Amino acid sequence: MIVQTLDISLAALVLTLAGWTVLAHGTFPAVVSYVAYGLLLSLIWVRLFAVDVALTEAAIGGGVTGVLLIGAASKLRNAALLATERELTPPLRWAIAALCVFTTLALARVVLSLPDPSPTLAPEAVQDIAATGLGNPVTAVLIAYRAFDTMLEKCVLVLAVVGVWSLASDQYWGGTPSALRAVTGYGTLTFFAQLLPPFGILIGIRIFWVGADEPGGAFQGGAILAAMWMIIIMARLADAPAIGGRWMRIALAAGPIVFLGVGILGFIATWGFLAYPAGFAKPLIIFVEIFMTLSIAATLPMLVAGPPIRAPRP
Amino acid sequence: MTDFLLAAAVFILFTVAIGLVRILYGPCDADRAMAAQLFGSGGIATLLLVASATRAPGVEDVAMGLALLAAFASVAFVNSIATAEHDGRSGE
Amino acid sequence: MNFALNLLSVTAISVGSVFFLAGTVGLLRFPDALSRLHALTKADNVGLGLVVIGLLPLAYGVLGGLKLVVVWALVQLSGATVGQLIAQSIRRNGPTA
Amino acid sequence: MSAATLAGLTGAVLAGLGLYGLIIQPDPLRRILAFNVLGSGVFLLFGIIARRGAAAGALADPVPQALVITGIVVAFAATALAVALLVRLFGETSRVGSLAELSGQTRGDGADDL
Repeated sequence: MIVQTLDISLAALVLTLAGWTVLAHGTFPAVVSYVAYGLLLSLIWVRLFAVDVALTEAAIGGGVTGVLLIGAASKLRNAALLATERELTPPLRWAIAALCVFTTLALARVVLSLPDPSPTLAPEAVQDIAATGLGNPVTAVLIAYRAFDTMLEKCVLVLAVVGVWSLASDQYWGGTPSALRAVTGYGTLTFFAQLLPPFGILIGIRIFWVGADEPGGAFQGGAILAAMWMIIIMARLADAPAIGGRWMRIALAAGPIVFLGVGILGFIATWGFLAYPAGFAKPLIIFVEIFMTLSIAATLPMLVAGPPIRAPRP
Repeated sequence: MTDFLLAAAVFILFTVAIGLVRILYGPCDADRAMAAQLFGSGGIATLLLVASATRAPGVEDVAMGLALLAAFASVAFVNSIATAEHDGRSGE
Repeated sequence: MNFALNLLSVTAISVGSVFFLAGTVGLLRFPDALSRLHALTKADNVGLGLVVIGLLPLAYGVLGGLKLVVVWALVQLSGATVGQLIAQSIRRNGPTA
Repeated sequence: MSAATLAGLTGAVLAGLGLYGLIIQPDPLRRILAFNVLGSGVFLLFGIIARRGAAAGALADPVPQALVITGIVVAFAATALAVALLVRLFGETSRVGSLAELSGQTRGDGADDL
């Protein structure tokens, strides 16, 4: 009974915040609504017993997304200039609203008519999990059964970074991106950024490490490590790295490259691309995940920082 | 006990959610950031209560992640004001 | 013993909820940004602290309890930092920044 | 109504709401936000399919959950790229004057009053 009240409250709040995000006047209120909306989504994911997803949503939504969007809202403070399109006329607005209501109703119809019992891959996923040496079926799906997806997703992240960097002006190529920091620093923030990262790095590594058997994994751990790096940069304790740096680029590419290398190794050893040789599955998976975590920790801050805006030091 | 924990979760969630009207009505951006901050603490409390009531495994780690990143949006906000001010001055 | 622990949980969580209520009321009712900041940073951390104290007897083992305390400590640190930062930024840039 | 069905209906409304914002918002950053709302609605639909597929001792089907995790990360990457494009576009247009002047249209309301 009370559980239902909780679920209904969560649903009502998440819809309210989504409504504000879409319809509020002003960009900053919309962005703050969206940040709060992300927090509520993690609560809903917990209620759906998707703790791995809740952790991803918390780590990405709570850390990097908020910084990215608030930074963007501030940079685009006068960006109403960009909106050259005329406001839509009311009849058109109503037509669009009707279309969206229709979409919602169609989806709701699908939700209400889902087959019962639901088709599921859970037995298959759990059945062979012993062969991978993992205890967390979500990690097993990500890194073993659907490893190809995960590897391509790593490539997508690297491509996104390439895309962001390619927006740089020619004279800044190889230089450092914006650091999202105050012109004059705040002493409190410096203290905070000295105190938080040791704990954050510990928690990030823990979440990565327990991901083999409990909720957690490379994405979640990597996103937390990324956030720690960002707070250090934002508090002026370290400069944003130059995009031309060799170690920077190695860190970005390490995840997909190691993943691909292990995949090819699997092809040689067992005639199956991305297959792990029997008995070596767990060590290989951990090996791949270490580099994935590293790559994610390097990629996400570079995505938030945007293209370089200062020329490289000679 | 379970019912009590869930009731407390609903109460706290709703209480802090009411504070969110500051996001819409400000009046200044600092108020909006504060509302989000309060909502963050309340959301973490709700999460801990729900986790304890439903015995969903591994949720403490989610709360730990949220707590670790609780300050990020506000830090980005404070930094963005100062950078915007600077850009404004240098641009004039 | 069990009854006493349950009583502790119920009391601490109830009082904690009241602190969240107080924080929200302060955020909505106080006249200017700095006093609203005061309501926020005082109330929500005490509130969360009491909720954590109330949940400690129900935690899974020592590690579970330790995690709860870590959550509280982290939110305490974040709350204190954010309070200082927003206050300083209001002093530097004015409340309408 | 179970938690899963309720979350599914929430996802359906979020998808519709996000679509609406994506079409009617003139401000590009708001469109990016709306697109993310739309995306999270779709993720929730995956989430309820996962939850309904609880079987064999698992509390949920791990396959859709893993897809959602991948999706969240990719959505973030896409958002970051879109924001970078937008900031660059704004930088270009504000250097040569406003885009409104460029395209010969006028739009008097200026900046959002934040």
